[in-house]
Amino acid sequence: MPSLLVLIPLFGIILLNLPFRRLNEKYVFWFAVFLLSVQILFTISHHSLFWQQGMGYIDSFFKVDFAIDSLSFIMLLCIAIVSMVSLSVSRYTIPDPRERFKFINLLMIAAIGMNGIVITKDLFSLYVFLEITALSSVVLIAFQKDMNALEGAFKYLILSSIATIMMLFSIALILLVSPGTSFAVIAAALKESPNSAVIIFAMGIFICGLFIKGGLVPFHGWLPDAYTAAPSAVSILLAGIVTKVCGIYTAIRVIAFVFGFNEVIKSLFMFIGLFSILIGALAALGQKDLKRLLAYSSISQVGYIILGFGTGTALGMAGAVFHIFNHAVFKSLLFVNAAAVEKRIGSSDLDRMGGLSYRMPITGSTSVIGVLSTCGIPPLAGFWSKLVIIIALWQSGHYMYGTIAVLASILTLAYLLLMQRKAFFGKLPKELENLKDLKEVGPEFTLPSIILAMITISVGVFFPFVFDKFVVPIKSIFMQ
Amino acid sequence: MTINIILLIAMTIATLWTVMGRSLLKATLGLAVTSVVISVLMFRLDSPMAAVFELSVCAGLITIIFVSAISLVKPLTHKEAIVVSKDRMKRFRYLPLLVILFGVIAGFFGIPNDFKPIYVALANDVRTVLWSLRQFDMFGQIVIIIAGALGVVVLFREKEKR
Amino acid sequence: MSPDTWHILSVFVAFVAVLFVCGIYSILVTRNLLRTVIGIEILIKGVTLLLIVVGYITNQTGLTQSLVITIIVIEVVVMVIAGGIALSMFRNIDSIDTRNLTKLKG
Amino acid sequence: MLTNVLLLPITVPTAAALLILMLPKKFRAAIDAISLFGSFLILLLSILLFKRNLSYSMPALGFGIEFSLRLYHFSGFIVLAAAFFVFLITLYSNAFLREKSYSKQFYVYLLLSLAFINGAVLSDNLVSMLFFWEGMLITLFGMIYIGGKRSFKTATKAFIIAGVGDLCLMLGVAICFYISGTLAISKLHIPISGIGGAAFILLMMGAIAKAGSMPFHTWIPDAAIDAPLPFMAIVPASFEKLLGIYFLSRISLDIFEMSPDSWASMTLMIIGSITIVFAVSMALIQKNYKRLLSYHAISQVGYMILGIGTLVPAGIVGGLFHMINNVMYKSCLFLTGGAVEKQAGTTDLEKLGGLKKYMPVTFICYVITAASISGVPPFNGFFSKELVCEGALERGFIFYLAAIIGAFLTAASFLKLGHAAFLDKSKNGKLPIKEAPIRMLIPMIAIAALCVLFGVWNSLPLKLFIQPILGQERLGGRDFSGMPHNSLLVVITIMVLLGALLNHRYGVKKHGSGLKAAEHIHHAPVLSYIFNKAENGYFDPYNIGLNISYGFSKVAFLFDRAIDWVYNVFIIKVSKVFTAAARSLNDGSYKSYIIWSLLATGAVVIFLIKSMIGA
Repeated sequence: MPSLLVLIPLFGIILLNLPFRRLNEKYVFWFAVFLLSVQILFTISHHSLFWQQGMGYIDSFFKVDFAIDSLSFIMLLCIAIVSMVSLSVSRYTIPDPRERFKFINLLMIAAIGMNGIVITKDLFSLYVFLEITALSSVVLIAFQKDMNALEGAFKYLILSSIATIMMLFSIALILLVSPGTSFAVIAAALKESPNSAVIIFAMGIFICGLFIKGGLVPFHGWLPDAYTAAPSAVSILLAGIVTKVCGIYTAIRVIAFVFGFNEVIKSLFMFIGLFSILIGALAALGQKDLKRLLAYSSISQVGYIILGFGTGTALGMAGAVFHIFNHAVFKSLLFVNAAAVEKRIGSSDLDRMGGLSYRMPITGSTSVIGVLSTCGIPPLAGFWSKLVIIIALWQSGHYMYGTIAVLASILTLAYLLLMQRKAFFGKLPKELENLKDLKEVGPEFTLPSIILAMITISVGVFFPFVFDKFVVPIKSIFMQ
Repeated sequence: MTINIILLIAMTIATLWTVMGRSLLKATLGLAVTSVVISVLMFRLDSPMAAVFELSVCAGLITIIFVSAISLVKPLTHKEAIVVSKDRMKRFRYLPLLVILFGVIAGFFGIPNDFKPIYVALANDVRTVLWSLRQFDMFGQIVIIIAGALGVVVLFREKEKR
Repeated sequence: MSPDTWHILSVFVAFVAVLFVCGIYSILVTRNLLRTVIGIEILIKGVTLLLIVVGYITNQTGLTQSLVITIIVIEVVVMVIAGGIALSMFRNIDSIDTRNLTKLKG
Repeated sequence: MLTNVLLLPITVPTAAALLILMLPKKFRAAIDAISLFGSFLILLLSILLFKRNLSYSMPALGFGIEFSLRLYHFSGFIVLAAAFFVFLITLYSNAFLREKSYSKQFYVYLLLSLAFINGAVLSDNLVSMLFFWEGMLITLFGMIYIGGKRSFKTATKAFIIAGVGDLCLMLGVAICFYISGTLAISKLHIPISGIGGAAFILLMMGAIAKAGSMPFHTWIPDAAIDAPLPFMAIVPASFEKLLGIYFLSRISLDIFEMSPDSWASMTLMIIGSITIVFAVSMALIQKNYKRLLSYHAISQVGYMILGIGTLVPAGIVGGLFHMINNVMYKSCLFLTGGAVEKQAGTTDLEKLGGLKKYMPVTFICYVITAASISGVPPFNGFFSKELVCEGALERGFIFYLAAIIGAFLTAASFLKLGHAAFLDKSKNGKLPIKEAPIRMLIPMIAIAALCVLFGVWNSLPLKLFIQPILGQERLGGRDFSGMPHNSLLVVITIMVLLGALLNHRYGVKKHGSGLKAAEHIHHAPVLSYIFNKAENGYFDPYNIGLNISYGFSKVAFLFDRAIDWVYNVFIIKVSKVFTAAARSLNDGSYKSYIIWSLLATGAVVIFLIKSMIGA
């Protein structure tokens, strides 16, 4: 069945691109929406029989078996949701239908790439799909071809090439020891082989490659530039899911199942996580640009995920994965609002904004929900995942990390409330008053932001249900 | 084994020339030469398919792409070229020293042989591996080629309006 | 590990390391965008060479060759895109000097 | 069903109060009627409940705190007395508060404080008693506050002083709980050594603060002027005395095992005698009818504390008997004051005079109650004072001397008051003063008659109310009713009274008018200095407290400014520095990003190799 996620979209795109252009341009949007909603449906109801038999025979076409466990299902769900949001936002920000046609194709390719990463069980095909996602995101960033976009795209390209080279380097060294490149084979090989310097070097290089992709602090240079440079629809995709799937999910999958956990890697992850929380939050505090602030904020939130993952306990990892889902939701919510603001005002400079929620009530209120969920205010989803992470930290004895993580959420509160006040509350500056079209944005923006806000609230409120259905199965994976 | 070392040294020289070459065209040519030397090395390390691929794609295709890119880019006027090259030499004069130093260190230390690389008894042929075992990668390649095509369309097409 | 395989491996790794140093140095030092792309190309050549050597030593030439082929295909596409970016940058500001790439900061 | 009858004394007044609260202000007649009927109902109820022993308990907060009530002879007597006086005062204030705007609020507070006093007296658990005790605090503040525009200052003063007293009470209760582990008053038996002593001191301070004795008395004279008069007649005069002395006697008799010659009774007696002497001397020099009476209220408390403090049967019976007597004549004197204020328009003695002709009934009531407070033989005050003196003599001559001086000065001041207000030539022009309305006269006449009754036939109150409180073994088999046994004391008392009369005649002759009868004492060399100082509140602990707190608040203000600086200036500057540092990593050029990444990779790899190989 998993091949459906990757195969069908590809054939769809091939079909779309070949014959009569005019017809396709109209239907490409709805085709993409159909594909993503099928993916959402699949991930939610993957136990039901329909999926098992119906699509079983397609899998036989591929001799490779896929690693579909609840961890991948959550990621697939996030990918589908965020791509859907980005799709609907792009419909409004890119007016020209031909441009939008190309945009949607690239978006679908990025989605294929991410789906591939999530379901692959082979280290090298992981590299291949990472490269696909990276490449399509580079092109998406450079979509508008203005100077900023090109600069952001180029930086992303260079850094991600460095990362892939590191990964290839480590795969080559690992092949010295392991006969094949699939996770199980490598894991077995690494278990018997003694802790030799070369293997550890390979592991180190691979992990750093993933850190660059994930945008954690010492390696995060490209992230703010790429997010601000990208067109708003793409920055939703990037912030919401791309860095998390390429960087964080791969780290979890590789460390937990291939390289195996030991105290040293745990403390490394904990340190990097904490470091990125602090630096991300501090840097976000002084930002003048809305998207750049949100970029740093996502670095800080990713730091929480890595911190949670670094505890090594099943609860910590489950909390980390749950935070990935939550972060995908409320970060893309914030970026949707940023896109709406940018669409209406033309710039995302915080100093020129103010009192927007009077003219754009829905955007204002949903961004409040997003802000509160990011800071981890009780009723909303963000609180629960952060709580799980901090409990895991506490149980595993890392009291110092736990306390600093809690204190850092004060910093988060500071810069996000600052942003909220500068952008949405306060009074409307003069030059914005007479701006004729400063009114609420169309349904392409409000619909996704409302849906995302609803998701955040419902996950937060029905947390016990969500905890059993999603988080507990994840814990079981990491249990062994 | 000595022939390998000679080839490796040739490769290093070609790389140095690519990196330090004054004009961009010379750099691309240097790149082609290194790629040729590498494919020869590959032949010697009995992986012919990879060598052929390397030769045809890297030496051929990428060089063509670079040459076309360079031609699209406005060449520097002669005067500017001299200024740039002089400045380049200043910056690049450390490279050879660095390379030699690094070669000595790498040679001296080498890899700690505290592990035993495995020796797979029956290694299957490239074709079987590529087509039967690595199908998912092939699929990946198809997707990336399409992505590349779209990227080219997006990046190279002039904006009509402007 | 038999002495001669270790010898081969260490020689090749040394030269790959040299390639690696050249590539990184050229990316960091050059001011021309295309030379940066060439630098990345050099790095990739180094990695492919290493893969082939590892395949040769562990008698997995079939596997390593297919990996190398996939890598080459992917890297071609990446180079094309990088070239494309450089080109559109040139169209915008008539120069591909990397010093113009520092506006997004802070 | 029977047990929750015990709740009625608390619930009925509260219900009446809430009912009145709901009625709009203009239904004045209805309000008066409800309050009168309500208090009458409670009076009947308390008469009914008087002779019964009931108990009721309902677990409330755990930790040994439950809402338990216990009716036995002593609390029944207090509830009856309270109900009786509330009924009379309500009747009186129906007339007195006729044109006043705050009458509705006054009735609500009155009934609520009745409920609270019943609750406090009946409750058998220290914490539930504390709950009702605090309730009294609120109604105290409320009743003073509605008195007028200037009365807010006095209200806060009263609130703070009473609050301090209650605080000591709370601490005492906490220590009792710590020592004995239980809060039920009937089960508490604490030795007064060590912490028990501290507990006693705290509880005793709480009790005398409520009763309004020396250190906590300064709000009463101010309230006399600012608060509405019925308030003075009911709260400082009766409720406070009833509740305070009830609790003081419970402490000294039941809760703490105190022997007569222990240090605790010595402190009580000292406080009592000091209060007697100082308060009455202050009263002597007052120029205002109501302020004079309020000082007397304070000094009479001294007698009660002295009486109970002696821990001798005679003294205790005398103290308790004096309590009920004082409640009677003190409230009646205030009522006469109210009548004078209502009819003559002022209570300032300089403007009053010659009211005898116009207000004969008020004058007669004044004479009876003044005589009984001064301890003139046939009236009730004489008998209780004699018992107190007998007890004091037993314990030490100095205390007896204080009692006698107190009696002398009380007599002198009341002669002065009577002469100035009623007998002198009327000084203000407003001649045609009518007698007070009938509804104000009835309570006065009733109480005056009671004073005579309790005096002449004193075995009735002693046998019926006071002596059963102590029970036979504490009385030592003696029956204190009838004429005082120690005739020598009687002779001395009469001598003292005559002396006061002579002193008054001498003062009148010397200074002309009755008002200045005490001038010669006022301007005696040493005394005058102390009097002037005391008059302008120099010794008032409240003012001293204010000055200290004022200094303290200045220091706190500086400290607060420092904290503001830290938050507004320092933290922002520090975070700016950190933010700049955090952002310096992104200087725009991808080359520095690559350098940072490679360096970090090197660091990670070295860290991994070192720690893994090492491990």
